[in-house]
Amino acid sequence: MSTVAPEVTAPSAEDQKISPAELKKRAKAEKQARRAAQKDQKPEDEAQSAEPQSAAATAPGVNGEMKAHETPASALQQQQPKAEKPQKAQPPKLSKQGSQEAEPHHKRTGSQAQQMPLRRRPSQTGPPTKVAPKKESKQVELFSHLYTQPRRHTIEGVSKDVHPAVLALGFQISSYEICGSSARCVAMLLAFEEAIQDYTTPAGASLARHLTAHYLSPQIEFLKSCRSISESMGNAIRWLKKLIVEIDPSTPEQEAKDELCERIEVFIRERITITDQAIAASASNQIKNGSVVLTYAKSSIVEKTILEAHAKGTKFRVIVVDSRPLFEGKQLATSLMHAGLEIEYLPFSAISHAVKQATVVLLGAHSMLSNGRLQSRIGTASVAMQAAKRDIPVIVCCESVKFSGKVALDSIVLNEIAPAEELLLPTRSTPSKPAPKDGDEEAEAKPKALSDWKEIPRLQLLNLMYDVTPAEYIRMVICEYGSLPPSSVPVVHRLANEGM
Amino acid sequence: MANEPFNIVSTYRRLLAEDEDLTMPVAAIEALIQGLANTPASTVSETLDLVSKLTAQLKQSIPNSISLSAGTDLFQQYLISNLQRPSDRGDFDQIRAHLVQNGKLFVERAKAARETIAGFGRHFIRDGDVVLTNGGSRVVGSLLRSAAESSNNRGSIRFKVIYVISPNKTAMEDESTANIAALRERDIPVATIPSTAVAYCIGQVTQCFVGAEGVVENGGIVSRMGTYQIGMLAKAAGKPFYVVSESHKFVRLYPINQQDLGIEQDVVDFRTAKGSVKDDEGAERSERDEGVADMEGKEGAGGKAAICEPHEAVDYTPPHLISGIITESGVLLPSAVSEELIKIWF
Amino acid sequence: MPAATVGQTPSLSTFVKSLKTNSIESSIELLASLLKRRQIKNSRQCALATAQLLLRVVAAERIKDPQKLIDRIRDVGRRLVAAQPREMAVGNIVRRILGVVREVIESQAGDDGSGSSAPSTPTSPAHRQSKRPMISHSFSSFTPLSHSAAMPYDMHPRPGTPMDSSASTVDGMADLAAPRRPGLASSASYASTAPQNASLLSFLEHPLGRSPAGTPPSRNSPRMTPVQSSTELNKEKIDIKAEVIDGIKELLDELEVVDTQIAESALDHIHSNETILTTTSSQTVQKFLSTAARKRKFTVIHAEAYPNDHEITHATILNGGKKSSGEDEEADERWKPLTALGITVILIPDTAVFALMSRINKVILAPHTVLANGSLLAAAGASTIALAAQAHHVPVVVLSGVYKLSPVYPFDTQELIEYGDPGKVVPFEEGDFMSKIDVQNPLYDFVDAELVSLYVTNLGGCAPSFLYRIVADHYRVEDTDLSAKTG
Amino acid sequence: MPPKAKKGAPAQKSKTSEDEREEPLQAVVFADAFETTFVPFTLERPRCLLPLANTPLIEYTFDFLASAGVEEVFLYSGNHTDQVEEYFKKSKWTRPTAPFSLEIIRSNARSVGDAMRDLDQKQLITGDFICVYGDVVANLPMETAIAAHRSRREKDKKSIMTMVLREAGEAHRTKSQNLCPCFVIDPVTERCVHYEQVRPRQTPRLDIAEEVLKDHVEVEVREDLVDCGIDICTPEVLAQYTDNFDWQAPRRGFLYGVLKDFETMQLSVHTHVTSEGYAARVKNLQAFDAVSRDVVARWAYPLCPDVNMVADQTFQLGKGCVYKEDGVVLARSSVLGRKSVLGKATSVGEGSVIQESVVGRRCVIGKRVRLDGAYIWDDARIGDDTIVERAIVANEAAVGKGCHVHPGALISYGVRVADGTVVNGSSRITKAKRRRSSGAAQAGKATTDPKIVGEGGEGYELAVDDDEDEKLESLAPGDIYNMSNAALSDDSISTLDSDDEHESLDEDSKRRSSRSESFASINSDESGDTRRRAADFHHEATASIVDALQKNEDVNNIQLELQALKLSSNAEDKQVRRTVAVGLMKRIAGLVESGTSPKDAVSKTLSPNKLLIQRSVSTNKEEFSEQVEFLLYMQTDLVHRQQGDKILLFVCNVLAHDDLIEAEGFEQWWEDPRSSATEELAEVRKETKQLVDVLVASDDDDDEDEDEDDESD
Repeated sequence: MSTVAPEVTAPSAEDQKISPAELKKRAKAEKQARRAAQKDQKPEDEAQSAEPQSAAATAPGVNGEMKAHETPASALQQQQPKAEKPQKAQPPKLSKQGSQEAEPHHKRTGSQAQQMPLRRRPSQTGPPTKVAPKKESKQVELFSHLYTQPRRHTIEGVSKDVHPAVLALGFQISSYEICGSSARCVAMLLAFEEAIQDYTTPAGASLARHLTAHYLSPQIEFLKSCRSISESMGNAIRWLKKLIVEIDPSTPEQEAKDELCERIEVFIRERITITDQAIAASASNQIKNGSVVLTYAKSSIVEKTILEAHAKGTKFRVIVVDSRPLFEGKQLATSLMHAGLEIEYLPFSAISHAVKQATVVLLGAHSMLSNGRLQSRIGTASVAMQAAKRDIPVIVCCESVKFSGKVALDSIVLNEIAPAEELLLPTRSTPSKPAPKDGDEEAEAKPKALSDWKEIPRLQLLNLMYDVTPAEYIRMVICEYGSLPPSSVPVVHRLANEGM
Repeated sequence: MANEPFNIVSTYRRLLAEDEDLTMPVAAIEALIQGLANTPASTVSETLDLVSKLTAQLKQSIPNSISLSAGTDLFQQYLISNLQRPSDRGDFDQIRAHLVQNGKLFVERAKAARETIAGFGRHFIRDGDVVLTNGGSRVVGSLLRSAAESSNNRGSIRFKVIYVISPNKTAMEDESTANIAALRERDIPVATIPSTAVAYCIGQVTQCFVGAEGVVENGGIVSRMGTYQIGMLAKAAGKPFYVVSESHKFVRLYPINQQDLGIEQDVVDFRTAKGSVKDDEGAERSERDEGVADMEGKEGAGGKAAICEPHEAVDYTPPHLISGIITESGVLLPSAVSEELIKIWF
Repeated sequence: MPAATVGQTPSLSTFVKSLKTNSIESSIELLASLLKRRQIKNSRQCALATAQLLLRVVAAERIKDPQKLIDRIRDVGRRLVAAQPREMAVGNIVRRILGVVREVIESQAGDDGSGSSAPSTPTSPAHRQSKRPMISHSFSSFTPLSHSAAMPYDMHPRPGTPMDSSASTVDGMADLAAPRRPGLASSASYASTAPQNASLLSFLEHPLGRSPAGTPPSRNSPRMTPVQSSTELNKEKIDIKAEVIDGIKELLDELEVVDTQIAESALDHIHSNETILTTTSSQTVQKFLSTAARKRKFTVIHAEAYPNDHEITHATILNGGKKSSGEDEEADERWKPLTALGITVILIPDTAVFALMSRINKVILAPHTVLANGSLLAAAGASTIALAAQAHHVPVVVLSGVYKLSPVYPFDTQELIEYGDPGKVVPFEEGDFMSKIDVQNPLYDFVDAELVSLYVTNLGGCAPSFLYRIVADHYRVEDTDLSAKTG
Repeated sequence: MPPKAKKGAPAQKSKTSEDEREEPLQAVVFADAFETTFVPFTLERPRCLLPLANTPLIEYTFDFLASAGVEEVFLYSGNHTDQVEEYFKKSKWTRPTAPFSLEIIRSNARSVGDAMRDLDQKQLITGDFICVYGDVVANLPMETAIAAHRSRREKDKKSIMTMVLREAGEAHRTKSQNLCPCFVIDPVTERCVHYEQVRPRQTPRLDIAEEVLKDHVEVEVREDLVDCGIDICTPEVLAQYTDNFDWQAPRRGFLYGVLKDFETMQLSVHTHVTSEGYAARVKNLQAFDAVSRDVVARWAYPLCPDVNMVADQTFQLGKGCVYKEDGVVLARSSVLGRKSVLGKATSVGEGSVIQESVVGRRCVIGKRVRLDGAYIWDDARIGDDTIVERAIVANEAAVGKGCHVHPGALISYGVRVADGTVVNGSSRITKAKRRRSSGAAQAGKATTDPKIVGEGGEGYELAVDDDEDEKLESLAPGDIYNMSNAALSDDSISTLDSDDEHESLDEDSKRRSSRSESFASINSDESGDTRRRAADFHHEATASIVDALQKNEDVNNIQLELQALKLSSNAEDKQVRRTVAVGLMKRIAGLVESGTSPKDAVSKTLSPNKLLIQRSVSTNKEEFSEQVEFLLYMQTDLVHRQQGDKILLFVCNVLAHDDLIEAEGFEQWWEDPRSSATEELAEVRKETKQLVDVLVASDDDDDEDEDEDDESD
């Protein structure tokens, strides 16, 4: 649950321009590179497209790097695919190289850059090198089904079909620069737009067939490898595929592509941008004079709602409850603070004290499940529970695009596991403080530091992303179709996501 | 059966009438003592016999005998524990003598107990609280009053009171209206609501206080009709629900449900055009229950128990709804009550 | 730091050392200020410090009149409690020790017991209402014990109005009941001591006391020893001191072994391959688990208790006992981390508790304080855990040494909560944030009795509903309200 | 706490307490900071006893020292020492059970430097000692700092001091708003290699000696530190002070000096930067406000009201950081907002709203009162319908019904403000008369000024002594700058003789920012650091002159000293001139305030000291500029002195009479636009008009006209 791309890397103003703008600009530059590359590589392309990933992985690996560097296409040709093979043999070296490349890449994406890579570093070097052998012992069996391959932060072994824009997006997502269901969804669609524009139907294939199967799917695969995709993204993709299939084969390629992009724009506008405003408008009516709004972590809609209510001149207090390791609530609190609201900021441990004062609880969603349960940032369930116990109305703000056909009873089957290293964050110091520093702090504090948890047998760290809030804790769900009880989520889901 | 000059029942009634503040158990004890005084009983067994007879008589003739039975039971138990010790007759005479002499003393002490409890009020009621109570109970009234007065060294306590008053005007109501007036005197805002509105306003309440006619063995209470539902609502809303009662109201009775109170009250009165349909079975049964309830087999006494007036109707609030019972000697958990009673009888 | 010990910030250990050299008064002052500065915190340390201090105090007293001793201890206790009312262990220990003294005196002086306690009459509710408790929730007079009163009435013929004598019954009773009560480390099984059966009857019985020749019931007659002459008294005082000191020593031992005692019952509560959730770095819990770990294999899910205890919690998980309790007392508590005992430990942020609860069989908590009605205070976040457990019908087991049981009845739970340093939530450096936004950091949570399934104390397990009795067994009514003026 | 408390490291055998008794940890506390930032309150009470969140400042400081394990404390007290002693007689710190031995030292030291020198003579300090002001609120653990200091000193005798600094981000309310210290630190050795004071939100230009940069591979420039004046010193420090008699302040004097001649002396000062705990100095009202709020919001935990530091306090914490003492009586309809403190037996009337305010004991708050961020001290009364914003109402003061006290206002002890008065933010109302010489002189009853306190009120507006207004506004953070500029534009020079080391430079640079045409011109050419040196020079020189004058020293000595100073800090004549002018005026004004008539004061001061003027003002017929300057300096300085106009008149009279300044000089001065730049200036010189007219009678009428114009504007 977080903001749409623009606000996402919220605190500082400059990246607001950056993320979307960057995407575009970079894409532009990379477009040529890619065009050139493809021209020269046509033959190989054919060959590899037949082969499975592994074989393909070599040359593309180079492609990927090259693109990140934005080195001229010609440069690529010098390097022989063979030359890569040995490198690929020793992952550690590669990964190091990878991380180095990842960083300049991040740098370009604005202020967050300084902290993101640092924050990430453990998991970047981590997965390929240290963990690989030990991983079994470090996985919590209960969740073994959730341990996919470690999130990708490096570009080696990326299928060369992956469009630069998507590539860039992938890293932004895996580093939480773009975070939150709808934000990621929007960013993805934008990326796809460019990808589609750069797409050319190979001879003898029809756009409707080829585009989805052979062009889009690698993109999606890549995104998945960066971080498992959110419900909203899933819905969007499903919608997009449907759209593509429906395209009349007779329409000329460019026209079709423009058509697609056109529709995507519309989708973003209608299903997310406008929707948010609608929801905010209606949800803000739930905030009365003198009420105390309790919210958890950070949700763009909740933020909009609160600001909306504030703009209306309603007098109310906001309690922001926040938690490790992401501290999203801090961003929310800061942005509300600048808006001049009266805010109280509490750690997660203080929920019971927070609900004592609260009059209404506003929550954002990662997705609404069809059995009326809410999947959202880990910890949300506890907040809802405490509120429900004290009979404080719990209201969920959620675009219908986040509604899901899935059902879940607990937070264990459906979930996502974030790298455990995030839990090693310095706790007493600002996030901007480099992670290693924290390392030694702890080290001098005690013989064994948490940072070397991997060396300690039978110690496991678990860092879940989401939990599932039982429907009975939720009093109301506000979506663009109006306010509904959790029980009628499936109804809206059909209407919105399957009905079209 | 009881000797003509002395009529236990009338004595009891008179005592209650004479003294506003007198509680039923104390009145009962008073009555018994006077009975004891008026009838020469020379031996232990005689005395006990007499007392039990009087008790039976009293219980039978008073419709709602629960509260007073607390007194009578206590009295009997006292006699038993003191008289049936291996000891000389002098002992007996003394005891009898002192009992007869000290009747008034008990009354005073009963009142003292109430004052003590009232004194605790301050600790329960915090600045900004909203207290819900159902009228009638004198001890609750005095508790609230003392809270209102005690704006002493701890600083002022600003609290509001919601009084639940039942529609039908009765003696009880006068009591509660008196309390309400007293509180308003002391600048405490008081709202009065019908018992039907409790659920509506329980949300804004911070805690509930109710009085009790008797505190039964499992820590539950028998109190005037409507207490039970308040208890349930308080529980549902997660508000503390305190019972305020002097410990001499502990009664040896263990109701398993509402019908098991051992008294006859036709609250549920089915009617047809022909009028009330009341099966004598029910009446019979309940009567026998009553017999079981008060351990003196009152079949001997025979006769028909009077029926409660609607306004005297009571219900039973099970212990799990009760956060604490405030007695003159402390806050008891319901679980502690049974211990106390157990300790008396065994 | 070698040379720097002078500048060293004090702690329990330094305090205990200083005890040997300092004057009593300054030791008291010192402890008070340590408590105020939170340089000694958490129940166990407070308990130890208090006991140690009082040991010194008693040792130094020249006891003319036992009542003096009691008053002295009360007075010290009052000052300590005032210093940090929310560390209730302090008050508890003081009360326990007062109990010891009274007991000794009574067993010594027999009927003098009444004499010694007569001055403390005012502690009875009748008078208490006129007094302000030190911190207003310490409406502590309320323990069931208090109305186990009055039986002994007939044993202290005392003139007086019904009021004040009925008042003094409380003490009289307590005193005489005492000798029957086993030592303070007694087990709950002694709950109903005979004389208490008089409780309700007292209502009627009192006047016997005033009756001309109140021959007492035979079973009590042994106590009808005539009042000793003062000389006799003085003679006895000598060993009173010794005995009291022994009593306190016992108490200290109890504090030492309490965890082990609790741990003994571990196997009765933990079965193989269950999943246990716990939080914070309680020494008690760790001992408990590691005892079980010797025999059985299970999984521990450990919530880290951010932001106040997470560092120390991590330390405990990683390194076991050595550093866990910070720079605190004896080297005695040093144990291996659970992982070293072959237990799988999963460290989770507090947020994940609800998500995992559905797979957990037992929640084990360590309280900060247990209150008379079975509810408890524990590190912030506990109420969320307990609530989640209830929602998933997972039993919540609370491990608490008796010294954490407090006779205090929670009227206003808000008052019991300590608010800590917001700097732990948001670093002080973030000027803008900290000045424009209220940041709060409560240290404790209030957990209602109904959320607790079971208490395990060093006297064995019991239900929350029965806790009142254990409390009653360990504290004297007349001591529950320390602020009460005596004599 | 008692010494032994600290013996022995945790959880292991302590070293036998003998070897530690060798050097018990000592501390020196300066009860007053030799600043006038708390005027008018400090006129009647010693600064260290001002209540912060209802607890005297000194309590915080001592508690801090106690927790740091200090064993001997020397309290230097200048103002109101009797009150200080009185207080400590009662307090727990003088009881045998006190954690450390306390010795109160009466001194008439006029700066930290003096105190230090005195201390050195007294030979009280045996080993390392902590040196703090009596207004430090801190809870940070000292042991590591001390340890570090010790180990360093063992290695190198030359490292004589360690400054304890608390990290605080960029903008931080607890840092000084208008001036913050900037430390240049060698991250490896933690040595402080350079120190300057810079203004936030301005890119400061530090002039770091190049050798510094040479011999340090890496230096950190840190502006994000709260300097709470906690120094761990070796006895060497005292010696240094003694050697350099001109060092007054620990930072701009001592530290600056030590760093300056590092090359020669090789003495080094280190820093200990901590991100743990809390530390702040209640340096001025702005800091007072900030720290109060920190304490109430528990940032200084455990140093919060509910710790009840002073024995008889009974604060209890309620929801939302509301602290109430026993016996607080709140009317039913009154609202007690978040972050408030209410003292014992205070009563609040119906409908009153209190938030973010600190109210002392036994106060009476009327009905429908609004207290917003106000500081009400003990026994004050606030009338119905009154609004008090971020302002201070001191003990026993009474504000009438329907008043409005604006942010920044200070209402001193016992003042009564009549009903319906509006007290504006800049005003500082008191009943006490201003006393120049600290301590001794008794407060004469001042005449009530109905304009300020309304009819039937008591108290008068305290004349703004040039060096104060900043800190006063700064209680109300919002309008610091505009206010101060307004206040500054006219008396820019005279701000230089601030007693407050921390603010002087600040105003100096501020002067440049606020371009009052008057004297900007004079220094506009100076570069940053020459100006600072000027500041130094002027600061010290003026002080010494005034000082000397008070002691009626022989002119020649004064002249000598002045010369010495001038050379040492190669100041230009211009500065000397300024110094002399200001110095003299100060002295005169001083006399005037202590009751002597201007006339006598002037003659008394000037006649013996003509020499000074002659030396500083050349009297050759061609060059009058110097004379003009001199006059201007005096004029400007007098703007805010009591009866400045009179003084000016008499001074001019004398000067003219003794031909120290020729008629032309006066004439040019009179014509000089700068001399009538502002209202005040014009005001001040009015009196002198006739005199000048007489002097320049010979000249023709056009001057006259100009004069008219001058006055008209």
